[in-house]
Amino acid sequence: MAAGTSVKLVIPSEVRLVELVHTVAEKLSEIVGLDQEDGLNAALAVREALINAIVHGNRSDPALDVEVTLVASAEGLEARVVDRGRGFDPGATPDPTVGENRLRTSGRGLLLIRAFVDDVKFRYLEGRGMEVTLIKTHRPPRGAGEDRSYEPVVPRRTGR
Amino acid sequence: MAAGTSVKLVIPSEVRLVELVHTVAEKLSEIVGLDQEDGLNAALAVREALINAIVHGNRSDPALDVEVTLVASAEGLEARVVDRGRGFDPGATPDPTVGENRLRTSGRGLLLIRAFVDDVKFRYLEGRGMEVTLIKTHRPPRGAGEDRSYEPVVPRRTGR
Amino acid sequence: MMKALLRQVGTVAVLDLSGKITIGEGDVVLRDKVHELLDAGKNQILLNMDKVTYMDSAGIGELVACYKRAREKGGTVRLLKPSGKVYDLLQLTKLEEVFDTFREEQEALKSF
Amino acid sequence: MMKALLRQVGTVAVLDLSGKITIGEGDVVLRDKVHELLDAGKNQILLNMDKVTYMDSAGIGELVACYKRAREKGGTVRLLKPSGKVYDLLQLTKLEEVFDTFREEQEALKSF
Ligand SMILES: Nc1ncnc2c1ncn2[C@@H]1O[C@H](COP(=O)(O)OP(=O)(O)O)[C@@H](O)[C@H]1O
Ligand SMILES: Nc1ncnc2c1ncn2[C@@H]1O[C@H](COP(=O)(O)OP(=O)(O)O)[C@@H](O)[C@H]1O
Repeated sequence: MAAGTSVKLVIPSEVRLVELVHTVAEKLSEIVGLDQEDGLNAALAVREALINAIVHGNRSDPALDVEVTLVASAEGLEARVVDRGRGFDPGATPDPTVGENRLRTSGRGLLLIRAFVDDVKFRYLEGRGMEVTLIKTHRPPRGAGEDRSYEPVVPRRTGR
Repeated sequence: MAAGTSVKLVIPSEVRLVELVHTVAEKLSEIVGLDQEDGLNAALAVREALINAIVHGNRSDPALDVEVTLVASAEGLEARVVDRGRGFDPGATPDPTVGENRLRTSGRGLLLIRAFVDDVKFRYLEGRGMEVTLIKTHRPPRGAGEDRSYEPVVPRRTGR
Repeated sequence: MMKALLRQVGTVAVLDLSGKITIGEGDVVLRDKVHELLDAGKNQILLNMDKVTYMDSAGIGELVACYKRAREKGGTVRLLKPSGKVYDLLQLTKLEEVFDTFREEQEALKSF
Repeated sequence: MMKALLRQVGTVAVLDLSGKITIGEGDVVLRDKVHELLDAGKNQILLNMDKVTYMDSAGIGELVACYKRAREKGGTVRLLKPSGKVYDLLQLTKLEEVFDTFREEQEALKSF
Protein backbone atom coordinates (compact mmCIF):
# COMPACT_ATOMS: atom_id res chain seq x y z
CA MET A 1 0.00 0.00 0.00
CA ALA A 2 1.30 3.47 -0.85
CA ALA A 3 2.72 5.79 1.81
CA GLY A 4 0.08 7.57 3.80
CA THR A 5 -0.67 9.11 7.15
CA SER A 6 0.77 6.76 9.72
CA VAL A 7 -0.47 6.82 13.31
CA LYS A 8 1.38 4.64 15.78
CA LEU A 9 -0.02 3.61 19.15
CA VAL A 10 1.98 1.81 21.80
CA ILE A 11 -0.03 0.44 24.71
CA PRO A 12 0.52 -1.91 27.63
CA SER A 13 -1.32 -5.23 27.49
CA GLU A 14 -4.54 -4.10 29.16
CA VAL A 15 -7.90 -5.09 27.75
CA ARG A 16 -9.49 -1.83 28.97
CA LEU A 17 -7.46 -0.01 26.30
CA VAL A 18 -9.00 -1.96 23.42
CA GLU A 19 -11.91 0.46 23.14
CA LEU A 20 -9.55 3.37 22.72
CA VAL A 21 -7.69 1.76 19.83
CA HIS A 22 -10.99 0.73 18.25
CA THR A 23 -12.06 4.38 18.34
CA VAL A 24 -8.82 5.55 16.73
CA ALA A 25 -9.18 2.93 13.98
CA GLU A 26 -12.76 4.03 13.34
CA LYS A 27 -11.83 7.72 13.20
CA LEU A 28 -8.96 7.03 10.80
CA SER A 29 -11.26 4.94 8.62
CA GLU A 30 -13.53 7.96 8.44
CA ILE A 31 -10.56 10.17 7.53
CA VAL A 32 -9.55 7.87 4.66
CA GLY A 33 -13.14 7.93 3.45
CA LEU A 34 -14.28 4.40 4.20
CA ASP A 35 -18.04 4.34 4.65
CA GLN A 36 -19.50 3.71 8.08
CA GLU A 37 -19.95 -0.03 7.64
CA ASP A 38 -16.46 -0.57 6.27
CA GLY A 39 -15.04 1.64 9.01
CA LEU A 40 -16.74 -0.45 11.68
CA ASN A 41 -15.55 -3.64 10.00
CA ALA A 42 -11.97 -2.39 9.87
CA ALA A 43 -12.14 -1.31 13.50
CA LEU A 44 -13.61 -4.66 14.55
CA ALA A 45 -10.78 -6.49 12.80
CA VAL A 46 -8.18 -4.27 14.48
CA ARG A 47 -9.96 -4.88 17.80
CA GLU A 48 -9.74 -8.68 17.38
CA ALA A 49 -6.09 -8.61 16.36
CA LEU A 50 -5.35 -6.38 19.33
CA ILE A 51 -7.21 -8.60 21.79
CA ASN A 52 -5.23 -11.59 20.49
CA ALA A 53 -1.95 -9.69 20.82
CA ILE A 54 -2.80 -8.73 24.41
CA VAL A 55 -4.31 -12.01 25.56
CA HIS A 56 -2.45 -14.68 23.59
CA GLY A 57 0.71 -12.90 22.46
CA ASN A 58 1.52 -11.04 25.66
CA ARG A 59 -0.53 -13.20 28.05
CA SER A 60 -2.09 -10.04 29.50
CA ASP A 61 1.21 -8.97 31.05
CA PRO A 62 0.90 -5.17 31.32
CA ALA A 63 4.70 -4.91 31.30
CA LEU A 64 4.64 -6.08 27.66
CA ASP A 65 3.49 -3.61 25.04
CA VAL A 66 1.52 -3.93 21.84
CA GLU A 67 2.32 -1.67 18.94
CA VAL A 68 -0.49 -0.76 16.59
CA THR A 69 0.36 1.14 13.44
CA LEU A 70 -2.51 2.49 11.39
CA VAL A 71 -1.73 3.78 7.92
CA ALA A 72 -4.37 5.85 6.22
CA SER A 73 -3.86 6.24 2.48
CA ALA A 74 -5.78 6.82 -0.72
CA GLU A 75 -6.30 3.06 -1.04
CA GLY A 76 -7.77 2.59 2.40
CA LEU A 77 -6.56 1.60 5.83
CA GLU A 78 -3.69 -0.69 6.74
CA ALA A 79 -3.19 -1.85 10.33
CA ARG A 80 -0.20 -3.64 11.81
CA VAL A 81 -0.45 -5.15 15.27
CA VAL A 82 2.78 -6.38 16.84
CA ASP A 83 3.06 -8.17 20.18
CA ARG A 84 5.94 -9.59 22.25
CA GLY A 85 4.84 -13.20 22.14
CA ARG A 86 6.06 -16.45 20.69
CA GLY A 87 3.85 -16.36 17.64
CA PHE A 88 1.46 -19.02 16.37
CA ASP A 89 0.39 -20.85 13.26
CA PRO A 90 -2.80 -19.21 12.01
CA GLY A 91 -3.47 -22.17 9.72
CA ALA A 92 -3.64 -24.56 12.64
CA THR A 93 -6.63 -23.09 14.49
CA PRO A 94 -9.88 -25.06 14.41
CA ASP A 95 -12.78 -23.83 12.27
CA PRO A 96 -15.28 -22.38 14.78
CA THR A 97 -18.21 -22.71 12.38
CA VAL A 98 -18.43 -26.50 12.23
CA GLY A 99 -20.14 -29.03 14.52
CA GLU A 100 -19.46 -28.80 18.21
CA ASN A 101 -16.95 -25.98 17.65
CA ARG A 102 -19.93 -23.70 17.27
CA LEU A 103 -20.58 -24.19 20.97
CA ARG A 104 -17.10 -23.15 22.08
CA THR A 105 -16.94 -19.88 23.97
CA SER A 106 -13.81 -18.72 22.13
CA GLY A 107 -11.95 -19.23 18.88
CA ARG A 108 -13.79 -16.80 16.60
CA GLY A 109 -11.32 -13.90 16.45
CA LEU A 110 -9.44 -14.97 13.34
CA LEU A 111 -12.71 -15.75 11.59
CA LEU A 112 -13.92 -12.20 12.26
CA ILE A 113 -10.62 -10.67 11.20
CA ARG A 114 -10.61 -12.55 7.90
CA ALA A 115 -14.23 -11.65 7.31
CA PHE A 116 -13.95 -7.94 7.99
CA VAL A 117 -10.88 -6.89 6.04
CA ASP A 118 -9.72 -7.58 2.50
CA ASP A 119 -6.35 -9.05 3.31
CA VAL A 120 -4.59 -10.43 6.40
CA LYS A 121 -0.92 -11.28 6.72
CA PHE A 122 0.75 -13.10 9.60
CA ARG A 123 4.47 -12.84 10.15
CA TYR A 124 6.66 -13.79 13.05
CA LEU A 125 9.33 -11.17 13.74
CA GLU A 126 12.33 -13.01 15.19
CA GLY A 127 13.18 -11.68 18.64
CA ARG A 128 10.17 -9.39 18.61
CA GLY A 129 6.81 -11.09 18.37
CA MET A 130 3.90 -11.74 16.08
CA GLU A 131 2.93 -9.18 13.47
CA VAL A 132 -0.59 -9.26 12.06
CA THR A 133 -1.24 -6.94 9.13
CA LEU A 134 -4.78 -6.06 8.09
CA ILE A 135 -5.69 -4.30 4.87
CA LYS A 136 -9.02 -2.68 4.24
CA THR A 137 -9.42 -1.14 0.80
CA HIS A 138 -12.15 1.12 -0.50
CA ARG A 139 -15.09 -0.77 -1.91
CA PRO A 140 -15.76 -0.45 -5.62
CA PRO A 141 -18.65 1.95 -6.07
CA ARG A 142 -22.07 0.43 -5.28
CA GLY A 143 -24.02 -1.19 -8.05
CA ALA A 144 -21.52 -3.46 -9.76
CA GLY A 145 -22.12 -6.70 -7.94
CA GLU A 146 -22.77 -5.40 -4.39
CA ASP A 147 -19.94 -7.37 -2.92
CA ARG A 148 -20.20 -7.45 0.84
CA SER A 149 -16.61 -7.56 1.96
CA TYR A 150 -16.89 -10.72 4.01
CA GLU A 151 -18.71 -12.85 1.48
CA PRO A 152 -15.69 -14.84 0.31
CA VAL A 153 -15.17 -16.35 3.77
CA VAL A 154 -18.76 -17.14 4.66
CA PRO A 155 -19.07 -20.81 3.78
CA ARG A 156 -22.33 -22.04 2.30
CA ARG A 157 -25.17 -22.61 4.71
CA THR A 158 -25.14 -26.29 5.60
CA GLY A 159 -28.24 -26.61 7.76
CA ARG A 160 -28.34 -27.89 11.28
CA MET B 1 3.88 11.10 39.01
CA ALA B 2 3.89 7.39 39.79
CA ALA B 3 4.13 4.74 37.07
CA GLY B 4 0.85 4.07 35.36
CA THR B 5 -0.71 2.98 32.12
CA SER B 6 1.26 4.66 29.37
CA VAL B 7 -0.21 5.13 25.91
CA LYS B 8 2.06 6.52 23.24
CA LEU B 9 0.85 8.05 19.99
CA VAL B 10 3.14 9.02 17.14
CA ILE B 11 1.52 11.09 14.41
CA PRO B 12 2.66 13.12 11.42
CA SER B 13 2.18 16.88 11.66
CA GLU B 14 -1.36 17.05 10.31
CA VAL B 15 -3.99 19.19 11.98
CA ARG B 16 -6.75 16.77 10.96
CA LEU B 17 -5.31 14.27 13.46
CA VAL B 18 -5.76 16.61 16.43
CA GLU B 19 -9.32 15.43 17.02
CA LEU B 20 -8.19 11.84 17.27
CA VAL B 21 -5.60 12.59 19.96
CA HIS B 22 -8.15 14.76 21.79
CA THR B 23 -10.48 11.76 21.87
CA VAL B 24 -7.78 9.44 23.21
CA ALA B 25 -6.91 11.96 25.94
CA GLU B 26 -10.56 12.26 26.90
CA LYS B 27 -11.05 8.47 27.04
CA LEU B 28 -7.94 8.01 29.15
CA SER B 29 -9.11 10.77 31.49
CA GLU B 30 -12.29 8.79 31.92
CA ILE B 31 -10.30 5.62 32.60
CA VAL B 32 -8.27 7.34 35.35
CA GLY B 33 -11.50 8.59 36.84
CA LEU B 34 -11.32 12.30 36.13
CA ASP B 35 -14.83 13.75 36.04
CA GLN B 36 -16.24 14.93 32.73
CA GLU B 37 -15.24 18.57 33.14
CA ASP B 38 -11.69 17.76 34.19
CA GLY B 39 -11.43 15.24 31.37
CA LEU B 40 -12.47 17.85 28.82
CA ASN B 41 -10.04 20.35 30.35
CA ALA B 42 -7.18 17.86 30.20
CA ALA B 43 -8.05 16.97 26.61
CA LEU B 44 -8.27 20.66 25.63
CA ALA B 45 -4.81 21.29 27.10
CA VAL B 46 -3.38 18.29 25.23
CA ARG B 47 -5.09 19.58 22.08
CA GLU B 48 -3.46 23.02 22.41
CA ALA B 49 -0.01 21.59 23.12
CA LEU B 50 -0.40 19.30 20.11
CA ILE B 51 -1.53 22.10 17.79
CA ASN B 52 1.52 24.12 18.88
CA ALA B 53 3.82 21.15 18.28
CA ILE B 54 2.37 20.63 14.80
CA VAL B 55 2.08 24.26 13.72
CA HIS B 56 4.95 26.02 15.48
CA GLY B 57 7.33 23.19 16.37
CA ASN B 58 7.11 21.21 13.14
CA ARG B 59 5.80 24.02 10.91
CA SER B 60 3.06 21.68 9.66
CA ASP B 61 5.60 19.50 7.84
CA PRO B 62 3.89 16.08 7.64
CA ALA B 63 7.31 14.44 7.35
CA LEU B 64 8.00 15.47 10.95
CA ASP B 65 6.25 13.56 13.70
CA VAL B 66 4.83 14.55 17.06
CA GLU B 67 5.00 12.08 19.91
CA VAL B 68 2.26 12.24 22.51
CA THR B 69 2.62 10.10 25.62
CA LEU B 70 -0.35 9.88 27.93
CA VAL B 71 0.21 8.33 31.33
CA ALA B 72 -2.85 7.34 33.31
CA SER B 73 -2.19 6.73 36.99
CA ALA B 74 -3.92 6.86 40.34
CA GLU B 75 -2.98 10.53 40.66
CA GLY B 76 -4.47 11.57 37.35
CA LEU B 77 -3.29 12.10 33.80
CA GLU B 78 0.14 13.18 32.61
CA ALA B 79 0.71 14.13 28.98
CA ARG B 80 4.00 14.72 27.20
CA VAL B 81 4.03 16.29 23.75
CA VAL B 82 7.34 16.26 21.88
CA ASP B 83 7.96 17.89 18.51
CA ARG B 84 10.95 18.16 16.16
CA GLY B 85 11.28 21.92 16.31
CA ARG B 86 13.73 24.50 17.59
CA GLY B 87 11.93 25.18 20.84
CA PHE B 88 10.82 28.52 22.26
CA ASP B 89 10.76 30.55 25.43
CA PRO B 90 7.31 30.17 27.00
CA GLY B 91 7.98 33.12 29.29
CA ALA B 92 8.45 35.47 26.36
CA THR B 93 4.99 35.24 24.80
CA PRO B 94 2.69 38.26 25.13
CA ASP B 95 -0.27 38.13 27.53
CA PRO B 96 -3.33 37.75 25.28
CA THR B 97 -5.70 39.09 27.93
CA VAL B 98 -4.50 42.70 28.03
CA GLY B 99 -5.37 45.72 25.88
CA GLU B 100 -5.14 45.32 22.13
CA ASN B 101 -3.81 41.76 22.51
CA ARG B 102 -7.37 40.72 23.19
CA LEU B 103 -8.12 41.48 19.54
CA ARG B 104 -5.37 39.27 18.16
CA THR B 105 -6.59 36.20 16.32
CA SER B 106 -3.97 33.93 17.89
CA GLY B 107 -1.77 33.68 20.97
CA ARG B 108 -4.16 32.04 23.43
CA GLY B 109 -2.92 28.44 23.39
CA LEU B 110 -0.51 28.68 26.32
CA LEU B 111 -3.11 30.58 28.35
CA LEU B 112 -5.58 27.74 27.84
CA ILE B 113 -2.99 25.09 28.62
CA ARG B 114 -2.01 26.75 31.88
CA ALA B 115 -5.64 27.25 32.82
CA PHE B 116 -6.80 23.71 32.16
CA VAL B 117 -4.17 21.57 33.84
CA ASP B 118 -2.54 21.75 37.24
CA ASP B 119 1.05 21.88 36.13
CA VAL B 120 2.92 22.57 32.88
CA LYS B 121 6.60 22.02 32.22
CA PHE B 122 8.55 23.13 29.18
CA ARG B 123 11.85 21.55 28.31
CA TYR B 124 13.99 21.67 25.20
CA LEU B 125 15.43 18.28 24.33
CA GLU B 126 18.75 18.90 22.58
CA GLY B 127 18.76 17.41 19.09
CA ARG B 128 15.13 16.37 19.42
CA GLY B 129 12.66 19.21 19.95
CA MET B 130 10.39 20.84 22.46
CA GLU B 131 8.79 18.77 25.18
CA VAL B 132 5.69 20.10 26.90
CA THR B 133 4.49 18.13 29.91
CA LEU B 134 0.99 18.60 31.29
CA ILE B 135 -0.22 17.24 34.59
CA LYS B 136 -3.85 16.95 35.55
CA THR B 137 -4.49 15.61 39.02
CA HIS B 138 -7.73 14.47 40.58
CA ARG B 139 -9.62 17.29 42.24
CA PRO B 140 -10.07 17.14 45.97
CA PRO B 141 -13.58 15.91 46.69
CA ARG B 142 -16.29 18.53 46.20
CA GLY B 143 -17.28 20.69 49.12
CA ALA B 144 -14.03 21.94 50.54
CA GLY B 145 -13.60 25.20 48.68
CA GLU B 146 -14.94 24.21 45.24
CA ASP B 147 -11.70 25.04 43.49
CA ARG B 148 -12.21 25.27 39.77
CA SER B 149 -8.93 24.14 38.37
CA TYR B 150 -8.24 27.25 36.32
CA GLU B 151 -9.03 29.83 38.95
CA PRO B 152 -5.44 30.65 39.84
CA VAL B 153 -4.70 31.97 36.37
CA VAL B 154 -7.85 33.98 35.75
CA PRO B 155 -6.78 37.52 36.63
CA ARG B 156 -9.28 39.79 38.33
CA ARG B 157 -11.84 41.42 36.09
CA THR B 158 -10.51 44.83 35.12
CA GLY B 159 -13.41 46.30 33.19
CA ARG B 160 -13.24 47.56 29.65
CA MET C 1 -21.78 0.67 28.13
CA MET C 2 -24.34 -1.98 27.24
CA LYS C 3 -27.64 -1.82 29.09
CA ALA C 4 -29.83 -4.80 29.94
CA LEU C 5 -33.38 -4.22 31.15
CA LEU C 6 -35.45 -7.12 32.44
CA ARG C 7 -39.12 -7.75 31.65
CA GLN C 8 -40.81 -10.89 32.94
CA VAL C 9 -43.51 -12.03 30.50
CA GLY C 10 -45.24 -15.11 31.86
CA THR C 11 -42.53 -17.72 32.31
CA VAL C 12 -40.10 -15.95 30.00
CA ALA C 13 -37.43 -13.51 31.18
CA VAL C 14 -36.94 -10.98 28.41
CA LEU C 15 -33.70 -8.98 28.52
CA ASP C 16 -33.85 -5.85 26.38
CA LEU C 17 -30.22 -5.26 25.49
CA SER C 18 -28.88 -2.05 24.04
CA GLY C 19 -25.38 -0.97 23.06
CA LYS C 20 -22.49 -3.20 22.13
CA ILE C 21 -21.49 -6.55 23.60
CA THR C 22 -17.72 -6.27 23.80
CA ILE C 23 -14.79 -7.45 25.87
CA GLY C 24 -14.62 -6.24 29.47
CA GLU C 25 -17.86 -4.25 29.16
CA GLY C 26 -21.01 -5.60 27.55
CA ASP C 27 -19.93 -9.21 27.93
CA VAL C 28 -19.62 -8.72 31.69
CA VAL C 29 -23.06 -7.12 31.94
CA LEU C 30 -24.58 -9.97 29.93
CA ARG C 31 -22.86 -12.63 32.03
CA ASP C 32 -23.94 -11.02 35.30
CA LYS C 33 -27.55 -10.53 34.23
CA VAL C 34 -27.95 -14.06 32.96
CA HIS C 35 -26.25 -15.46 36.07
CA GLU C 36 -28.75 -13.54 38.20
CA LEU C 37 -31.65 -14.96 36.24
CA LEU C 38 -30.39 -18.55 36.41
CA ASP C 39 -29.64 -18.21 40.13
CA ALA C 40 -33.25 -17.07 40.59
CA GLY C 41 -34.42 -20.19 38.76
CA LYS C 42 -35.42 -18.29 35.63
CA ASN C 43 -33.98 -20.32 32.79
CA GLN C 44 -36.32 -19.44 29.92
CA ILE C 45 -34.49 -16.44 28.56
CA LEU C 46 -35.17 -14.28 25.53
CA LEU C 47 -32.47 -11.81 24.59
CA ASN C 48 -33.86 -8.87 22.66
CA MET C 49 -30.98 -7.95 20.32
CA ASP C 50 -32.87 -5.24 18.46
CA LYS C 51 -30.79 -2.41 19.92
CA VAL C 52 -27.45 -4.20 20.05
CA THR C 53 -25.15 -2.38 17.63
CA TYR C 54 -22.35 -4.94 17.43
CA MET C 55 -20.43 -7.64 19.26
CA ASP C 56 -16.81 -8.70 19.26
CA SER C 57 -15.57 -12.29 19.61
CA ALA C 58 -15.62 -11.99 23.41
CA GLY C 59 -19.24 -10.84 23.32
CA ILE C 60 -20.18 -13.65 20.95
CA GLY C 61 -18.38 -16.11 23.23
CA GLU C 62 -20.39 -14.85 26.19
CA LEU C 63 -23.62 -15.31 24.25
CA VAL C 64 -22.67 -18.96 23.72
CA ALA C 65 -21.65 -19.31 27.37
CA CYS C 66 -25.08 -18.03 28.46
CA TYR C 67 -26.78 -20.48 26.11
CA LYS C 68 -24.80 -23.39 27.52
CA ARG C 69 -25.42 -22.39 31.13
CA ALA C 70 -29.17 -22.11 30.56
CA ARG C 71 -29.21 -25.51 28.85
CA GLU C 72 -27.38 -27.08 31.78
CA LYS C 73 -30.18 -25.83 34.02
CA GLY C 74 -32.79 -27.33 31.72
CA GLY C 75 -33.70 -24.00 30.14
CA THR C 76 -32.61 -22.15 27.04
CA VAL C 77 -31.61 -18.79 25.58
CA ARG C 78 -33.34 -17.58 22.44
CA LEU C 79 -32.76 -14.46 20.38
CA LEU C 80 -35.20 -11.76 19.31
CA LYS C 81 -34.59 -9.43 16.36
CA PRO C 82 -30.86 -9.65 15.74
CA SER C 83 -30.26 -7.10 12.99
CA GLY C 84 -27.56 -5.31 11.04
CA LYS C 85 -24.08 -6.20 12.24
CA VAL C 86 -25.38 -8.60 14.90
CA TYR C 87 -27.28 -10.59 12.29
CA ASP C 88 -24.21 -10.67 10.05
CA LEU C 89 -22.10 -11.96 12.93
CA LEU C 90 -24.54 -14.75 13.80
CA GLN C 91 -24.52 -15.80 10.18
CA LEU C 92 -20.76 -15.60 9.83
CA THR C 93 -20.14 -17.67 12.96
CA LYS C 94 -22.97 -20.10 12.09
CA LEU C 95 -24.55 -19.41 15.45
CA GLU C 96 -27.82 -18.84 13.66
CA GLU C 97 -27.82 -22.64 13.48
CA VAL C 98 -27.45 -22.87 17.26
CA PHE C 99 -29.78 -20.17 18.50
CA ASP C 100 -33.50 -20.16 17.84
CA THR C 101 -34.05 -16.72 16.48
CA PHE C 102 -37.26 -14.73 16.05
CA ARG C 103 -38.39 -11.59 14.23
CA GLU C 104 -41.57 -11.16 16.32
CA GLU C 105 -41.76 -11.01 20.10
CA GLN C 106 -45.14 -12.78 20.29
CA GLU C 107 -43.84 -15.67 18.27
CA ALA C 108 -40.71 -15.85 20.38
CA LEU C 109 -42.70 -15.90 23.63
CA LYS C 110 -44.98 -18.65 22.34
CA SER C 111 -41.98 -20.83 21.47
CA PHE C 112 -41.00 -21.41 25.10
CA MET D 1 -18.97 18.94 12.93
CA MET D 2 -20.28 22.32 13.99
CA LYS D 3 -23.55 23.42 12.42
CA ALA D 4 -24.58 26.99 11.73
CA LEU D 5 -28.17 27.78 10.84
CA LEU D 6 -29.17 31.26 9.69
CA ARG D 7 -32.25 33.17 10.79
CA GLN D 8 -32.79 36.73 9.62
CA VAL D 9 -34.65 38.74 12.28
CA GLY D 10 -35.26 42.28 11.02
CA THR D 11 -31.82 43.72 10.30
CA VAL D 12 -30.02 41.15 12.40
CA ALA D 13 -28.54 37.92 11.03
CA VAL D 14 -28.78 35.33 13.79
CA LEU D 15 -26.52 32.29 13.42
CA ASP D 16 -27.61 29.39 15.61
CA LEU D 17 -24.38 27.50 16.18
CA SER D 18 -24.19 23.98 17.56
CA GLY D 19 -21.26 21.69 18.24
CA LYS D 20 -17.68 22.69 18.88
CA ILE D 21 -15.65 25.47 17.27
CA THR D 22 -12.28 23.83 16.76
CA ILE D 23 -9.33 23.88 14.41
CA GLY D 24 -9.93 22.75 10.85
CA GLU D 25 -13.63 22.10 11.45
CA GLY D 26 -15.91 24.47 13.34
CA ASP D 27 -13.63 27.44 12.79
CA VAL D 28 -13.84 26.94 9.03
CA VAL D 29 -17.63 26.71 9.11
CA LEU D 30 -17.83 29.89 11.20
CA ARG D 31 -15.44 31.77 8.92
CA ASP D 32 -17.31 30.73 5.78
CA LYS D 33 -20.75 31.57 7.17
CA VAL D 34 -19.72 35.00 8.42
CA HIS D 35 -17.89 35.71 5.16
CA GLU D 36 -21.09 34.88 3.29
CA LEU D 37 -23.09 37.23 5.47
CA LEU D 38 -20.63 40.10 5.13
CA ASP D 39 -20.39 39.58 1.37
CA ALA D 40 -24.19 39.87 1.24
CA GLY D 41 -23.99 43.16 3.12
CA LYS D 42 -25.30 41.71 6.36
CA ASN D 43 -22.98 43.01 9.03
CA GLN D 44 -25.23 43.01 12.12
CA ILE D 45 -24.52 39.52 13.33
CA LEU D 46 -25.68 37.71 16.45
CA LEU D 47 -23.99 34.39 17.18
CA ASN D 48 -26.19 32.12 19.28
CA MET D 49 -23.66 30.18 21.36
CA ASP D 50 -26.23 28.30 23.42
CA LYS D 51 -25.46 24.94 21.82
CA VAL D 52 -21.73 25.39 21.37
CA THR D 53 -20.06 22.81 23.61
CA TYR D 54 -16.52 24.17 23.54
CA MET D 55 -13.90 26.02 21.51
CA ASP D 56 -10.15 25.66 21.15
CA SER D 57 -7.72 28.55 20.64
CA ALA D 58 -8.21 28.36 16.87
CA GLY D 59 -11.98 28.62 17.31
CA ILE D 60 -11.62 31.53 19.70
CA GLY D 61 -9.25 33.20 17.23
CA GLU D 62 -11.83 32.82 14.48
CA LEU D 63 -14.48 34.41 16.70
CA VAL D 64 -12.22 37.44 17.09
CA ALA D 65 -11.47 37.46 13.35
CA CYS D 66 -15.20 37.55 12.59
CA TYR D 67 -15.67 40.40 15.04
CA LYS D 68 -12.91 42.41 13.42
CA ARG D 69 -14.16 41.76 9.90
CA ALA D 70 -17.68 42.88 10.80
CA ARG D 71 -16.33 46.03 12.47
CA GLU D 72 -14.31 46.87 9.36
CA LYS D 73 -17.55 46.78 7.39
CA GLY D 74 -19.25 49.08 9.87
CA GLY D 75 -21.15 46.29 11.60
CA THR D 76 -20.55 44.09 14.60
CA VAL D 77 -20.74 40.58 16.02
CA ARG D 78 -22.51 40.02 19.32
CA LEU D 79 -22.93 36.87 21.37
CA LEU D 80 -26.06 35.24 22.69
CA LYS D 81 -26.10 32.79 25.61
CA PRO D 82 -22.52 31.63 25.91
CA SER D 83 -22.66 28.99 28.60
CA GLY D 84 -20.63 26.30 30.35
CA LYS D 85 -17.21 25.87 28.82
CA VAL D 86 -17.75 28.62 26.26
CA TYR D 87 -18.56 31.13 28.97
CA ASP D 88 -15.49 30.04 30.96
CA LEU D 89 -13.31 30.51 27.87
CA LEU D 90 -14.63 34.02 27.19
CA GLN D 91 -13.90 34.93 30.78
CA LEU D 92 -10.46 33.35 30.80
CA THR D 93 -9.41 35.10 27.59
CA LYS D 94 -11.06 38.39 28.67
CA LEU D 95 -13.06 38.39 25.47
CA GLU D 96 -16.15 39.02 27.56
CA GLU D 97 -14.74 42.57 27.66
CA VAL D 98 -14.63 42.70 23.87
CA PHE D 99 -17.91 41.07 22.88
CA ASP D 100 -21.30 42.41 23.86
CA THR D 101 -22.94 39.38 25.33
CA PHE D 102 -26.61 38.68 26.08
CA ARG D 103 -28.63 36.16 28.03
CA GLU D 104 -31.91 36.96 26.23
CA GLU D 105 -32.48 36.96 22.49
CA GLN D 106 -34.99 39.84 22.57
CA GLU D 107 -32.57 42.02 24.44
CA ALA D 108 -29.76 41.09 22.07
CA LEU D 109 -31.88 41.90 19.00
CA LYS D 110 -32.88 45.30 20.44
CA SER D 111 -29.23 46.19 21.02
CA PHE D 112 -28.43 46.45 17.31
N1 LIG E 1 -1.09 -12.85 18.64
C1 LIG E 1 -1.18 -14.16 18.95
N2 LIG E 1 -0.17 -14.77 19.60
C2 LIG E 1 -0.24 -16.09 19.92
N3 LIG E 1 -1.29 -16.87 19.62
C3 LIG E 1 -2.33 -16.30 18.97
C4 LIG E 1 -2.34 -14.94 18.61
N4 LIG E 1 -3.51 -14.68 17.96
C5 LIG E 1 -4.19 -15.85 17.94
N5 LIG E 1 -3.49 -16.84 18.55
C6 LIG E 1 -3.91 -18.26 18.69
O1 LIG E 1 -4.92 -18.53 17.77
C7 LIG E 1 -6.07 -19.03 18.43
C8 LIG E 1 -7.34 -18.57 17.74
O2 LIG E 1 -7.49 -17.20 17.88
P1 LIG E 1 -8.90 -16.54 17.68
O3 LIG E 1 -9.52 -17.08 16.46
O4 LIG E 1 -8.72 -15.07 17.72
O5 LIG E 1 -9.78 -17.03 18.90
P2 LIG E 1 -9.62 -16.79 20.47
O6 LIG E 1 -8.72 -15.62 20.64
O7 LIG E 1 -11.00 -16.53 20.95
O8 LIG E 1 -9.03 -18.06 21.00
C9 LIG E 1 -5.94 -18.53 19.85
O9 LIG E 1 -6.62 -19.34 20.78
C10 LIG E 1 -4.45 -18.57 20.06
O10 LIG E 1 -4.02 -19.87 20.40
N1 LIG F 1 5.98 23.74 20.34
C1 LIG F 1 6.34 25.01 20.02
N2 LIG F 1 7.44 25.22 19.26
C2 LIG F 1 7.83 26.46 18.94
N3 LIG F 1 7.17 27.56 19.31
C3 LIG F 1 6.06 27.43 20.06
C4 LIG F 1 5.58 26.15 20.45
N4 LIG F 1 4.48 26.33 21.21
C5 LIG F 1 4.27 27.66 21.26
N5 LIG F 1 5.22 28.34 20.58
C6 LIG F 1 5.36 29.81 20.45
O1 LIG F 1 4.58 30.42 21.44
C7 LIG F 1 3.65 31.32 20.87
C8 LIG F 1 2.38 31.35 21.70
O2 LIG F 1 1.71 30.14 21.59
P1 LIG F 1 0.18 30.04 21.92
O3 LIG F 1 -0.09 30.76 23.18
O4 LIG F 1 -0.19 28.61 21.89
O5 LIG F 1 -0.57 30.84 20.78
P2 LIG F 1 -0.63 30.59 19.19
O6 LIG F 1 -0.23 29.18 18.96
O7 LIG F 1 -2.05 30.87 18.84
O8 LIG F 1 0.34 31.57 18.58
C9 LIG F 1 3.47 30.83 19.46
O9 LIG F 1 3.05 31.85 18.58
C10 LIG F 1 4.85 30.31 19.12
O10 LIG F 1 5.68 31.37 18.71
